[in-house]
Formats: sequence, C-alpha cells, structure tokens
Amino acid sequence: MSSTVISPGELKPKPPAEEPNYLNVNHTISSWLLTGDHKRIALLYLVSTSFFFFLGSIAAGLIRYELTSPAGVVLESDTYNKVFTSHGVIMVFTFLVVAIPAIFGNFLVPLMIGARDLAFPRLNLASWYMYMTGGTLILAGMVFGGVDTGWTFYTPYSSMYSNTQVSMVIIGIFIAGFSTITTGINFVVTIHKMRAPGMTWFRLPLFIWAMYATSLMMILATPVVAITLMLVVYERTFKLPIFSPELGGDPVLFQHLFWFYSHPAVYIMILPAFAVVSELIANFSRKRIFGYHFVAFSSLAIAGLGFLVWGHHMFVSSQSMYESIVFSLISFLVAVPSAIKIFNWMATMYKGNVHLQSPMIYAIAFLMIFTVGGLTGLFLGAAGTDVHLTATYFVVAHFHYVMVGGTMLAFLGALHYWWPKMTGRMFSDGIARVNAVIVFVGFNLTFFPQFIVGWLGMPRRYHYYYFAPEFQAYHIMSTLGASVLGLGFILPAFYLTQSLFTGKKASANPWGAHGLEWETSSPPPTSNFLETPIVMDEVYDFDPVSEHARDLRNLQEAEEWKKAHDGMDNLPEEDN
Amino acid sequence: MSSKTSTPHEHHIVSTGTYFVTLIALVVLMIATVAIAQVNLNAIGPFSGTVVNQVIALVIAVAKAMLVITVFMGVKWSTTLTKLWVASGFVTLILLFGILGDYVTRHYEHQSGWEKIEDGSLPRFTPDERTVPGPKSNDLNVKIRQ
Amino acid sequence: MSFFNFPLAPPSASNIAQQYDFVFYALVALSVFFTLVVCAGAIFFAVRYKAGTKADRSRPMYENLPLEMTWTIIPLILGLIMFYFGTALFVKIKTPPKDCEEIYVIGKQWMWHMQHANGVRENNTLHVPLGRPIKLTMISQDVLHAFYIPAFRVQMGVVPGRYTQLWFTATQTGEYHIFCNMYCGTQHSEMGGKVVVMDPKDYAAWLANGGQSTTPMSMEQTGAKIYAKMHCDNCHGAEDTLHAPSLYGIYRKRRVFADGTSLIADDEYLRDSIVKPYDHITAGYGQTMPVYQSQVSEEDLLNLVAYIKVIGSPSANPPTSNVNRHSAPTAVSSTNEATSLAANAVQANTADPDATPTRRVGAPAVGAIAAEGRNR
Amino acid sequence: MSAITNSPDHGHGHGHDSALHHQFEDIGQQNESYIVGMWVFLSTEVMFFGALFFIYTLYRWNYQQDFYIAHEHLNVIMGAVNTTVLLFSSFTMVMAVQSAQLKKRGHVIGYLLMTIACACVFLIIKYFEYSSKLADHLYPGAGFATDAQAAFGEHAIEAGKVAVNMNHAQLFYSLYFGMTGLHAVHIIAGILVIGALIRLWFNNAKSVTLDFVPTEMVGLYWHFVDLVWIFLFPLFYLMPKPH
Repeated sequence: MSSTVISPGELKPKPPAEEPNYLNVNHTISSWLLTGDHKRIALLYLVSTSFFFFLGSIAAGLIRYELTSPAGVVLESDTYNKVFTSHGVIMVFTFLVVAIPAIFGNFLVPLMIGARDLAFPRLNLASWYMYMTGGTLILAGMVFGGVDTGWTFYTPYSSMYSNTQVSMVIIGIFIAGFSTITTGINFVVTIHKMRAPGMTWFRLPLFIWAMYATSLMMILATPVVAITLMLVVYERTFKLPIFSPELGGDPVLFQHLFWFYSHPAVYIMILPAFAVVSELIANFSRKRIFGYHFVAFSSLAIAGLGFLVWGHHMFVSSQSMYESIVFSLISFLVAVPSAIKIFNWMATMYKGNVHLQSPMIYAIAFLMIFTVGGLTGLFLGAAGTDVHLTATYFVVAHFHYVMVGGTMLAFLGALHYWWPKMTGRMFSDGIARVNAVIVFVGFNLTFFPQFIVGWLGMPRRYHYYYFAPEFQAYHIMSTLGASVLGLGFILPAFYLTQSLFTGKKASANPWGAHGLEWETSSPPPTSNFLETPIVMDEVYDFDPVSEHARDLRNLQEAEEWKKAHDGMDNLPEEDN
Repeated sequence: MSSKTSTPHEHHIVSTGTYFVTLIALVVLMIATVAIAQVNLNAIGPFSGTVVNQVIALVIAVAKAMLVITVFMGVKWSTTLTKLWVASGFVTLILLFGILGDYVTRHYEHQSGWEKIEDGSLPRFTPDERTVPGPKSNDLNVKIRQ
Repeated sequence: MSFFNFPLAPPSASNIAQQYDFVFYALVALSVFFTLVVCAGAIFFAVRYKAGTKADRSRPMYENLPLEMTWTIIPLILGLIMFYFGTALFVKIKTPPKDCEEIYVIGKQWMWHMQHANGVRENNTLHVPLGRPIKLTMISQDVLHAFYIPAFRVQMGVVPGRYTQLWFTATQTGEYHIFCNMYCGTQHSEMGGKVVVMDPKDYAAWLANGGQSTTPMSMEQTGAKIYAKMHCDNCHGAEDTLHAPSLYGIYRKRRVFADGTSLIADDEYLRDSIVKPYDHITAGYGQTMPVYQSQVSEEDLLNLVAYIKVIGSPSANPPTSNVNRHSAPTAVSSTNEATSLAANAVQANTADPDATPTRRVGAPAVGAIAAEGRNR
Repeated sequence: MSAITNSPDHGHGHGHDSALHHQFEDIGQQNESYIVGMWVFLSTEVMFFGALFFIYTLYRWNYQQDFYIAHEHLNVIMGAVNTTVLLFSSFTMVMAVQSAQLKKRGHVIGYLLMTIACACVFLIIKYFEYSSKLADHLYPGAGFATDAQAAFGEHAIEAGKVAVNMNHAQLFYSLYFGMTGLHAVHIIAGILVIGALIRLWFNNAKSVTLDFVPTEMVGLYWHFVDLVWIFLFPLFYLMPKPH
C-alpha cells in the first residue's frame, strides 16, 4: 500500500523481527509500574479496567438471576440494592468512562498524530495510580458494607438516610474522577502541541477529533460532580444542610449538579465509541470517511450541546416545567449530530471495499444497535413521553443500548482492531467473527425485552415485582440473553489471551488500514517512530478502485496459495 | 517544528512597573469595594439598592480577576490557544449557572387549586408554614421543621 | 403461567394515557422506520460492496453538501415535530384544570399515605372516581420518592420540603398499579399499591361512608379484609416463601409438622395455628410467626377461618392480590384504611375482568420462588 | 523544520538541552505545552470552585435576609487584610517569575519566600477568624448555635422578634467553611509547591533554572488561588443589607 510517511532521509530497511519494542525493552515489574510510556500505561489500564469490568459483570449477572422470579431468588432486598449499586458504580466510574480513552486513547493518540509520547508521561502514570486508588477505595467500600444508593447517589437518601459505605465509595469516585481529568489534560495538550509535521487538524484521524471532544468534557464536567459528591461526604460527616430539605437545602439541586456532569459523562462514554467506529468503518471499507468535516464537527457539537441537556434527566423531579421544555428542545438538537454520524458512516460503505473482518462486524453491529439506542432516546428526550418512561426499564434498556451496545461493542471492536498493534500477535479472526455475532444476538435478547417491560411500567431498581407478575416473561428472556451476552464477553478473554502465545506475528499493517499507527512496527518501539514522521497525504487516503484491484489480487493469490498448500485454510498474511 | 510552535522562545518579559501598577490598582479596587459595601445605595430603575450594591461588588471582583488573569497570569501576552482555554472554564461555568433557570421559573407554573394566586403576584413556594390538611396523626403528618 | 404472558402495552386508563399513546406510537413508528433504514442500508452496502465483489466503485463520493444537509435537516425537522407533540403532552400533564378534586399524598419509607378532601385516609391504595379530574398534591416525609401510575401514564417526583402535583382523569374503572419510581431505600420495590377507579356514585358512597364499602360482606369477605389488615398475606401468599407456607387450598389437606407428626387441616387446626402457631410448626419452617392469642377477637377468628377455608379458590376474594404486601412500619391507628382494603376486595369483583393485569385474581403466578421447605 | 531530536532515550537530561523532555521536539513546544496544560488544569479548577459558587449563589438568592444576618459575624477588616495579603503575594509571585526569566536566582528565591510568608500570614488570620466562629458555636453540624441572639447579637433581633432562621444561618456557615476551607487547602498545597520550587532553585536544579516555565506554572496556580479569593471576599464579607 502507498506509504503515508516519507522519512526525511533514506528509507530504513525493514527492522528484523527481534527489533526491540515497547514490550520487550525490559521485563522487570518496576519497568511496568514506573513506566512513562503511554503504550505500557495503556496496557496497565487494559488489565485493570478488564478486572473491574469482570466485577461489574458479576453484579449484572446476579441482578439478572435475581429478577427471573418476581419475588427474588437468593438475595435480600438490602443486598440486591447493594448489588445494583455496585454494578452501576463499577461499570460507570471504573469502566465506561475510563475504558476507551484510557486504553485506546492512551495507546493511540501519540501514535496517530506522530508523537513520541503524550505531553506529560509522568502525569499519565499518576493518573493510572489515581485510577487504581479510586478503584480500590470503591471496591473497599463494596467489601466493607457496600453502598445502596444507586450510582446516582441522590440526596437526601445518600446524605442522610443510607447507613452504608457511601463516603468511602464517593471518595474513590472523586479520586478516579481526577484520573480522568488528568488523562483529558494530557490528550488536549498532546493533540494541540505534539502533532507531527504535516499533521494538520483536517488530516487528523476522526479518532483524535472525538478524543479531543471527550477530553473537553472530562476536563470541564468532572470537577462539578467531584465537588458535588464531596459535598455529600461533607454533609454526611458533619450532618450539614447543603442538600437536606429539613434545614433549607434543596435535594433537587444535587440532581442538577450531578447531571451537569453525568450527562456529559454519557458523551464521555459514547464519543470514544464514535471515535473507534469512525476508524473501523473507514479502514474496513477502504474508503475515505464520507463527510469528514461533518463527522469531526459533529463530535464537537455533541460535546458543546452535551453540556446543555442535563435537565432531561429531571423532567419529573419537580424541575420547573419551562426549564424542562428548554432542555427537551436542546435534547432534540443534540440528536442531530448523532444522526449525521450514522448516515455518514453508512455513506462511507457506499462504493467501498467492505472487508467483513471481526472489527468491522462489531462496527456494523454498533451501527444498528446505536441507532435503536439513539432513537429510543427521543422517547426520553420528549418531555411528555418521558413522564411515563423515566426511571423504568425503558430507560435501563435505552442506556444499555447506548452504553453496552454502543461503547462496549466499540470497545470490543477496538480491542480486536488494535490488538495486533498492541501485542504484535494475530488472533483467529474466524472465532472472533462468530463471537461478534454472539454478542450482537445476546445483547439484543438481553435488552430489547427491557424496552417492553419498561413501557409496561416496570420501575428500575426494583427487587421484587410479585405484585405485577405480568413482567416476568420479559425478565426471563432478558436473563437468557444475558447468559448469551456473557459468553460473548468471556470468549475473547480466551482467544485473545491464547493469541499471545500461539498467534501469528503481526506485520506492521495486518488489516491493510491507513493511518500513522500502522506505519510503525507491531508492536511499536518505545519511541513509537524511529524517526519523526512527516505527514504528506490526507487522512484515510484510500482509492476504492485500486483497493478493489488489490483485493482481487489478494483473493487470487490466496486461492493459488491454497492450491499449492493442499487446501490448508491458513491464508497468507496480507502484506504491503 | 516552526509550523506549530510558532511562539517565540524568548517570552515577553513584563516590566516591574507594570506589575506594581497592577498591584496598586488591585488594592485600590479592593478598598473601593469595601467602601461601597458600607453604603446602602439607592435603587436604580427596577433594581433595588441591594441588587445595585451586589452588582457593583461583583463588577469590581470581575475587574480584579481580569487584572490578575491578563497581567499577572500573562494571558495578555499568551497565544490564542491559551486564551481559548482560559475562556473555556469560565464559559462552562456560565452554562452551569443555567441551573438557576429552574429556580427562577419554578414559580411560574400552574399551581391552581391549592394556593390562591394573589392578584398580579405569582405564587411563591413557601413550604415552611403549610402542612397537609386532613386528620392529624403524629406519625403520618409531614414534619417540616422550620 | 406468567411465562407465557407477553403483554405488549400497559392498560390505558386515563385521559392523559390516550394522548400519550398517540405520541408514543408515532415515535415508535418513526423509530422502527429509521432502524429499518439503517439496518437495511448497512447490510445492503456491506453485501453489495463486499471486498472482491464486482460493483461500480468509480467516482467515489467523499463530501456532498446537499446530502449532508438532507440528513441534517430532515432529522432536525422530524425532531422538532416530535418535540412539539412531546411538549404539548408535557404541558397537558403538568397543567391541572381548575376544577380538580384534590387528594393529598404523603410518601415515606416505604408506603404511600393518601388523604381525601373529607378526611378519609388510606394507605397504599387510592380510590378515585371515574371521569373526574383528580389532582394529587404530594410531599415526602423523608427521602425522594416518585408517584407513578403506569396505566395513567403519569409520574411525578415526591420531594421532601416541597409540594409537587400530578393530575389525571381516570377513564376506565378497575385497579391499576401504583409504583414508587424513585429509589428510596431497602424496600423501595415494595413501596407501591394500587389505584382503584370507581364509578362516581360508588365513590361518593364510599367516601361518605368514611372509606368503607357499603356492600354487605359475607364471612369470607370479612375474613379477607382481616387477613389483609393483619398483613397475613405478607408471609402467607400464593406460594410458599422462605418464611411461611402458602395457605392456598390448605383446608382438609394433611399437614406434616416439624416433629414428624401430621394432622388434617380442619377448622380447629386453622384456629390453633393462628392463636398458638408453635404448637404445630409445619415441616421446614421456624418459629417466625407471631402469636395472635388474645389479639384477635373470636368473631374475627371465625371470619378468618372462614376465609382461609376458601383461600385461593376462585370463589374466594383473596386479600386483594399481592399488592398490599407491605409491612407498614408505623401501623395506622385508623380503621378506615383497613376497611378500605376490604372494600377493594369487594370492588374487584364488580369490575371489568380485562381492564388490568393487576386484577388477575386467583392464584397469581409467582415463578420460581424459593424451593419448598427451605429454612433459613 | 528545526532540529529533530532523534534521541531514542527515555531518561531526562541526555539531549542537547537537558531541560527538554524526550517526548518534545524543542523547548518552545515543551514550554507552550506546559502553559496550556496548566491552563487546562485551571479550567478544571474553575469548574471545581464554580459549582460551589453556584450553590452559594442559589442559597443566598433564596435566603437573603438570613444570609445577611449570618454574615454579620464575619470580620470585614480581617477579610480585607487577607485580600491585600493575597494580592501582594500574587505580586511577589509574578516578580519571582520575572526574575526567573531574567535568570536572577537570588531574587527568585527571595520573592518566593515572600510569597510563602504571605500565604502563612493569610492562614494565621484565617485561623483567628475560624476560632472566633468556633467560639460562638457557628460551626455547622449538630452543635450549631441555636440561640440567634447569642450568636449574632442584636442584628438577629428585629421588632422584638428573632429575624434569622438558624437553619439557613447554618447553611451559610456550611458554605463558608466549605468554600474558604477548600480555598485554604489550595493555599496549603500552594505553600508546599512553592516550598518545593524554592528547594529546587536553592539547589540550582537544572529543571527550574534553565527555563522559567516551571516557575511560571507554579505562579499560575498561585494566581488562581488569589483569583478564587477575589470572589470569595465580596461574596462572603461584603453583603449589602436586603431591603
């Protein structure tokens, strides 16, 4: 494929296989725990977020199991409340907000813009330690008594009534929050100041645009929730009246401040998914993304408008009707940039060369699921329809369609796509493709019934529903789906781990993708590029016609290779 | 790297005099704001004296903040990028103050039936005096402590 | 039984519900349409332009302003239309008419307390007349709650320190769920009840009678009332639970006890089990039941036994389904509330059998509840 | 294109310019990255304090009268002196940065010490202020003063009636201690950071002496702390009497 990089001097010969890379440069534990290398920190995040995701999934499994029966199965109500709180807190604060930015953002932002590292490597490492401290505190809170407030920590329940480990968990969230802030600061400065020569703003991959928008929200919204939650601790510790109605405080104020962060946080979770999907669709369609500028600016529009819609979580919270109407209007406006993205992604596939490898299947699944998630958002953004649906399972289904079907699928797509780059090993794409289908089916089976049961009126956070047994059928369906979905999450852990040991060595660009990160070896050397690259060509600079010709040639070669090797199904590695 | 780091390496060095004048201005503004706060100003148009006093105090505070930001923090001599990021925090803070919209407009809602609307004035929420009507029972009536 | 029950829509029993459903189904249609467009488009392109297939890939498009504007402006316009309908509905929900009948609601962990204008009070059950606008003025005594009646498509937060309000006009008699829909602590899911929509005449009579039904009651019905009032159904429900065996169909069955002995459940046994429950503990259970000796009058005991003899059979009015399985922490001294529960039981008979799933009386299917005889 | 530093090493201080970290191409890029990074951090801090300012605004707007009477206990003189002290410390800080630009090491250390001294004076005055509140049981929480007259003197009495809602006064003091307390935490953090900076200058460490930007970053932080106080002072100490 055509090279995007022309080194200033003569082109170096291809590095031998034993070329030192960031993984094998040294092997001591301290070289990992004290590393400043963004790629190693990304891997630290990968391991730790996976661990937290595993814990959150166990909680999810318990919830689903418990809900198969209208009167519960194994848990007491108290325990159930703690379990769903754990699920929410762990998934939101230690997985969704962190996962894609801290793993793939960390790994890819410098690689994609041609920098040697992030601007502040030590800050980056510090942010991982903050994350781990926060995560540990959260877990400690769960272990030493648990929390039963729900991840939203609504006052006055959290501030005056709950006698669980609210303070410890909140302090954990506070510290983890500062970890995301520092990550955001790092990204912003890196993207502004450290682009390689020739890497103009409109040559940036869309991943970078979306990461920038994400960082913007991390930096400006997270402190609000941090201080608000700290006020809850302050209130609990000293019995203060800030959000307590008995002494003149306003409990609804907490919701305002909480959602002022937490709605942008929704975009902190989904924009990185957009970032990934833009990369996947363009690269696996072998075509420049359709409407690059629209997709790029829609990320910024989402970030901007995302700050102005927090009140749509509060239509029935006794918020003023007039403000509700304004928020409803802006919520409809924020739907438009998301629609633009979806249509542009579809148009990108038009006249492309669609390679249906596992990351692309995740991307297409994302496209479908996110459409449903986004459209059901309209039901909740319209103030009138929200009155009935808010805080029901409809909402649960909606945000799982966005968070799991959106972010989680994009996360898996990203993991498969960049796995060769991160580890230098190829996994078996056949089983990965099957797994993508399992995830898609399991996901829809889990969460679609929840739309219906929510529309019937099943409130969220309910342990029992024996008084309304008509909900049971849907809950059983959902639990069945969850077991399929669980399988889809467990399988990658096995085949990806296996690939580390038995996988083929990955070439620099195993997918035939386009972008600076594919110009360096897999895995990259510690300084990312042996020489600072100079970017001469446009982003996603594919030519569909010549790509098509190459595809045909590759197919033909594969056919011949198969014949020559007596029908072995191992395809030769596609190479430049 | 000249294309992106166009900022000159030699940073603008501000004279001691400029800094000193700024300090004096800040102290003068501080004294002014304390002095004005001691006087109860008259209403201007629809704004009561209290509001006028508060607005003046805040205007002075903003002026002082601007001085600190532009001179002491050197934003006056910094790049556009820095200026944008200086602005971003404050702009978002203004968005945060949008929460006030809720509290300002809450009282405009229809509250017919349970509170008589006095002529012209909009109903104002004053929970402190009201209790729920109906037979009293110690354990079930809402206690709203003053 | 409920496993094969896939209701697709909640009952639509108020004026708001009618308008709501119109907007809702319009949104459903819109969503289905766009979902199909995106799914079909994605699959079509993926197949049509699959790598290696023959397809026209000449003159690929990368930017097209008219196209971009099309899919910016069409969603925008559709969104604004939906915004209009949603907001119109919202304003209607938030704007009670002037001539509402007022009912006051207090939420507390974990029960609802209602007070009618003439002083009649009830817990967890709300009686309203058909066809008249009702406004609920609500406040919470402790944490946040939310008063939610799915069948009416209304919901409103219940906040400590402030009144909130909610209104509706019921359009179908029957009983519908009330849920607390704002997480409020341990027993959040059990903070609910039902709203009973009555014919205005019945409602007036009910109200005038201090919240008691004017229909004369049989012994079984009186027993059902007591059964509910004493919260027997908290433990002795339709199925065996961890704490207690179900009493459904118990009459004239052989009961095996913890000490290995057994008895046929006759009237005497039923009475003894209430006043001296530890004399015969059913195998698999502990000494968890309160002793009711000298707490229940003999007359009530007769009624209770009469009810338990038929409990669970179609001829019986069970204790108003399971909706009232709430252990109110602060028992209400007034008898009004208890008798109103009984009234529900009676009214349940007269209402239309298809109006709401809440009213599927008889053995409500409770799925895989704890295995029989499990003791903790 | 200026010189491409091609050094693959990861330690600091082996390139041609030891203040330059390996990930940067040149010192200009590094410096602006630091300044922008600091400002991005400060915008976080703006929102951090901003939320508190918003809560204060809301409650003061709701409970003007009570807040007014509660604020009467605050000492305007002490507040004004503290403001002056902080403004002056900002001046000494900025002079330290200027001296760093001019590479006058002695001046830098002197000005930084003066800044720390100002910070300590600020904290001492704050200590006296806090003690007077504590003496009158004006700390929020279960022990908060219940007798308005004892707490606020004759201000609390109007036409023979208690004119202040003590719950709202408690709200005022919750916010007062919360916001000034958080500000004081920032002052203490500032003292630690400036102390570390002085140590580096004192040891003639290349990380600060070669370039003024590290000093300037500490300066930016310190000015921000000053900035917060510029708003805290009129909001808490200078409240006009509501009509």
